Amino acid sequence: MVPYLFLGFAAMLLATALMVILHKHPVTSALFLVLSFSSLAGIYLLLQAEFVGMVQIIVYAGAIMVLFLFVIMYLNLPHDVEKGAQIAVRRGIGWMVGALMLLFAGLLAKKGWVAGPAATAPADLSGGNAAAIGRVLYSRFLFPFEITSILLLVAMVGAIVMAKGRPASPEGEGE
Amino acid sequence: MAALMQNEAFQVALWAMVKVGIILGVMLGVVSYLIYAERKICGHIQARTGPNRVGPLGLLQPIADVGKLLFKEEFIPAGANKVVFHIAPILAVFPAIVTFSVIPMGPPPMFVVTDINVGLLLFLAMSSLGVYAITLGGWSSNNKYALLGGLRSSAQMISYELAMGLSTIPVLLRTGTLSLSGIVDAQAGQLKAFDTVLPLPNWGIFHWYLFLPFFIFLICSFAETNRAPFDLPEAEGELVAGFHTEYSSMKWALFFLGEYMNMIVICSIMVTLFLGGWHGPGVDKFAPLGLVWFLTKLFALLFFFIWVRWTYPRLRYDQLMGFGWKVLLPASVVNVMIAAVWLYWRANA
Amino acid sequence: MNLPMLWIIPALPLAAVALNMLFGDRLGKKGTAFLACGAVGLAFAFAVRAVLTLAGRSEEERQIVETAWTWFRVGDFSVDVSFLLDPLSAIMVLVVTGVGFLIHVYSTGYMAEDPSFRRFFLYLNLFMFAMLTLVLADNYLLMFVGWEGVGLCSYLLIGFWYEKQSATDAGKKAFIVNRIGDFGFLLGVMFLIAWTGSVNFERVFASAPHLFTAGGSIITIATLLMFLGATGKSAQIPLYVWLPDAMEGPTPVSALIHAATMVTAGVYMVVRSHVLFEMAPVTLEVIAIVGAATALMAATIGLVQNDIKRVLAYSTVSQLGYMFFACGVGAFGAGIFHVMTHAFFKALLFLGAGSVIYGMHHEQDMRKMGGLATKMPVTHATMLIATIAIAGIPPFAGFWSKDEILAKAFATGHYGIFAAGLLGAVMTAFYMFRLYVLTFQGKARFDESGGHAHAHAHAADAHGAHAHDAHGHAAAHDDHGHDHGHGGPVKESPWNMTVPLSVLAVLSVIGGWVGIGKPFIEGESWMGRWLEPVLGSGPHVHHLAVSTEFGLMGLSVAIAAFGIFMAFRAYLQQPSIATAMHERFGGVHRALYNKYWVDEFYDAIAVNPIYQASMRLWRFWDEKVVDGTVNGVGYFLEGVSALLRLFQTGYVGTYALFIALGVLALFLHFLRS
Amino acid sequence: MIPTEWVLALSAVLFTIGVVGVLVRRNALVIFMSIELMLNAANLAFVAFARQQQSLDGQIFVFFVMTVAAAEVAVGLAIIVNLFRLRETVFVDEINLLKG
Repeated sequence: MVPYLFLGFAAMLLATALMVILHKHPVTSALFLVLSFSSLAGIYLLLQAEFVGMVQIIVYAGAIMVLFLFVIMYLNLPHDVEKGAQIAVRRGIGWMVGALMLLFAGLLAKKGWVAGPAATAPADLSGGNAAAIGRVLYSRFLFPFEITSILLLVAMVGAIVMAKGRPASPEGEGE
Repeated sequence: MAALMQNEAFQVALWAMVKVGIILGVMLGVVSYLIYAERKICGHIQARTGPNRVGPLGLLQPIADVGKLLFKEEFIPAGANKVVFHIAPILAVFPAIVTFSVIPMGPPPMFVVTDINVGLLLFLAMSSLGVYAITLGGWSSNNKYALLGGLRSSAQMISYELAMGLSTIPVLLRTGTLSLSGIVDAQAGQLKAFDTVLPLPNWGIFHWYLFLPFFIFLICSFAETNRAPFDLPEAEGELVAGFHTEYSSMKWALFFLGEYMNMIVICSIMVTLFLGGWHGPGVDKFAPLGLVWFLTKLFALLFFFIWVRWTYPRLRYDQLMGFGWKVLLPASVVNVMIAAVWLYWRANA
Repeated sequence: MNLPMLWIIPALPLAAVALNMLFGDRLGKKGTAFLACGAVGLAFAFAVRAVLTLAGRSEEERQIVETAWTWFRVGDFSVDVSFLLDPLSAIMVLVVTGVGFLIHVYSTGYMAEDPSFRRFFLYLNLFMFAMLTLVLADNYLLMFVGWEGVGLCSYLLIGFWYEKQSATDAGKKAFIVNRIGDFGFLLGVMFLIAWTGSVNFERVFASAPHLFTAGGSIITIATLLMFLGATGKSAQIPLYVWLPDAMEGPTPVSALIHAATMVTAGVYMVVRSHVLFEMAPVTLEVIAIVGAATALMAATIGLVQNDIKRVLAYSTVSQLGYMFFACGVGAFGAGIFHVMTHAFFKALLFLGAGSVIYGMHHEQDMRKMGGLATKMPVTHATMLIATIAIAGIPPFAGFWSKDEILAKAFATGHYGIFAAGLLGAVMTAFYMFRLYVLTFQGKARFDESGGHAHAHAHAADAHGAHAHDAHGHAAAHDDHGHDHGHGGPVKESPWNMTVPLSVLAVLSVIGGWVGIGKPFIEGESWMGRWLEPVLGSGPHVHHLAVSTEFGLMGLSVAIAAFGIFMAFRAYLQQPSIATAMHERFGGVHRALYNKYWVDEFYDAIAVNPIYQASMRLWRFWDEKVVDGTVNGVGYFLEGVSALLRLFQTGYVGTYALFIALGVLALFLHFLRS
Repeated sequence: MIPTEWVLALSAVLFTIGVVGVLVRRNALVIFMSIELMLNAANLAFVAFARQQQSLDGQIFVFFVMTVAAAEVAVGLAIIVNLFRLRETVFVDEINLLKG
């Protein structure tokens, strides 16, 4: 049952991800991205990472994508117009690079570049996935964790400063 | 076929399906009679009688309403984004239903659909998805009132989600689990204070450091469900009908359904986190009594919701945001710290 | 164990600097003064406490080392920020903090009207920090930090009134001349690092006897280099020229830095490194000769100077010469003893001179003074004590230390040096009393009514002298609306100036008694015993007979008395003698008055050639070669960038494509391997 | 039990979709979304390895990546909004002020 679920989620993930980059309307792209994040969260659940899966929805679907939608709505963006020779060339190059990447990745996989042997000593998982993550996060990764909080603070300040815009200068620039 | 019936996983899935079906069916009924109750209570609060024409005491009124809505004309405004316009009402109902799958409504395993160990996170995730319905509904209508209503509501929900999430943390600190069943289990028995058994149930709300979180959660619930006094997204005086201005017929009904379902879900969560879930006298002897207790608490809270709606005036938008960010959020943060220090001290004392 | 907390002694003034910098503008003058004096006073208290702890120990254990942290570590070579308190640094730290505190208090009066009051105390505290680091350091590198720090503060304080061209010039001169010495010192320290692999005093001194042959060339060169550093800092031939010019700074600065503390750093360093110097007899010989020559030469110049502070400056140079030749003949203890007594009476002399200058409204020319004894009684009395002390009359402080130096020189058989010292002593007595007589005795040679001629022929020790020039006297008078207005009658200085004077006067009397030795008491003097753990039992000298000792003392007292008598005779009773002497020895007088034209000589042989050469280098090397190279590199890069610019399309998509291509290239690389 | 290789393959394909999105689209917002796709592909690989190694470090990394992504989106979107105010466009091929 689990492999079928995985395949289903994977198919949905890839399909929605493709729609993200193919669809011409940013709002639709964003909505497909929400869907693909949700299917990713499903895959996380299947991979025994319940906490990450839920956080994936809370953070990505609940916060980040809402922000995207806000911006798109705020800017009132129409359908993208993607015509002309230049864009066609771009598209050709882009897909070619993508194909090459997949090809190379496949070749690497053929050379045995895949996951190594499984670990023998499992981590301490008592109290569930979230508790285990908490233990590691607040002990071994405490310092990165604190640094991350500073990063968020900086990002917050940066976003506010940029969103406020420059005060109108005498020449009437800016706002 | 018989072999399939023997498969344990299949049985679990089957039972889950059955439970989901029951819940869905009951839920629709509950919602429609919740609306009836609201109108009735509202009427009495305003010294009227409320609906009383259709059936005895107007008890058939909800059925009449549904019939009316079903036969209304579907109206899609020009320039609307049709796909999104259709999806939005569905998104309003879907998260509430999903959340119901993890709420323990009685003693396990009978009255629990599923018990995942990150149940509370699932609730938070689903409530964060609730924004989409309103935002998208407002945006796709191609109507400025709808858009403003949608934006207001999403800003409001995002803001109050923070305080709501933070106010659950003291509960987690006490119980040490994210599983809703685990949280309910931690509230069994009598309340003890310094080894003295008090004549109170061991509910979350009776622990002093969970009292403030309960109220913060309650206030945030009003905002999350867009109910008075925080019903700005649908402020009639300013925004016509807010994000669902352009909706009609069953799509409008879905939004309505979603709102009341969200109310039920959030009240259930409150019961689970703070009011001892299905625990009550006599549950250990007769398991189905748990469901009764659960529903009693739930309906009490729902009554409280309705009562508040018809009692308090609406806040101004800046008051709403200011209250959320400057009062609730700091208060819940401080409470988290106090609870953490207290529990740490108790654990080491 | 009750740790004496050595680190706090230099940290206190530094904290005061920080506070002054941060909050100085809110403190006001009183607050600033309180902060600055309080920090140094507290440092003094801590120093006393530390020294008492030290004194409470047995002789073998009289050494406290306190490591604050490891400064840096390179391979095996590591330097700690650590402090050392032993009897030697104890004396220095007490003198520095004690005299420093008095001078701080004095400055609150002297600088009261200065607009840059706060900056002054900032520099002064910074100086205290650097000086205390210097004397408390337990390794050469940390000492060098303090050494450079005091140099910097000296530069800042000499040029304190930076509106005056002469002050900034003097500051620059002091700094540059000191650089030469510092360079020597640094080279010497590098020698030590290269051969001993450490800069820690204890380890260097412990390993030196095994590593160097006594009298060998390496140790001689190293010590000579270090002595070069000492000549710079302590104003010895040939690098003494900066000190007289340094009198451009405020008088308390002259007292603190250029008399009592910084200039003795060289002596301290030599005494501290006595283990090394004792292994290099040639260096000791050089030190003795340089010291004696300096003592004599500076004394002769001092005979004829008219600026009260310059006389004192040359006197300082001369006294420092005494200290060095004490070290040169191996009497390190006597050198340090003289450092201490000199700190007392020379600080007092400078502060007294400052009081006179303050009372005379920034007049420094002694020819325009006279008869101040009755007008400034406290200043007069204290100055008289100091003058007697420096002239070498018992039982005042200067006598004991100077006599010990001379006796040691005689005892070690350096008769020539001894003679030079005697000659210097008579001249010292003469010019000091000349100063005294011209200033305090005789008739007043200024307008006593208060209309004191304000013709500053030479740039005086005056804050905002340019303001006077610019706005004239009346305007300046308005600027300084205080009771000691320019042109007011001459009167005594306020209490915060006279109290330090009095304290120093007491010290100038009794300060020398700790060094009373051989002929009067049995065994070593108290001072000698105190320093013994550091300096050992001193050079192996056959002890002089008691009669010889008394004879030497009598001789030195006699010649001092002779000098005093001559001064009174020539400048008080019969001024014609002085005039006659001027005329008789006109050439000599001119030579002395112009300081042997040393400055001009240095200008001619060093300053001007370097200036010219630098001009040429600038024109050719800088403009053609360096600039040419730089521009060439620039042109080259411009050409290359013109090519690279083609990739810089400004489109983010192109960049993303490059990144993706890079990833593909990486894939290819891994595929090949 | 899902083989790790499957998940890695899925991650590789997802990443490639992100790369292609960045390369072919000219709407800055969509490019941004594609970058999120790539980040999520990396997260997926992290989770897969975490399961395979029976260690939580991979999941911790996912946590940090999400934080970085959130910060990046906040700042990046603010930049895009500012850019739009200034240039009236979100198409990256119309923004080339830094052309050499």
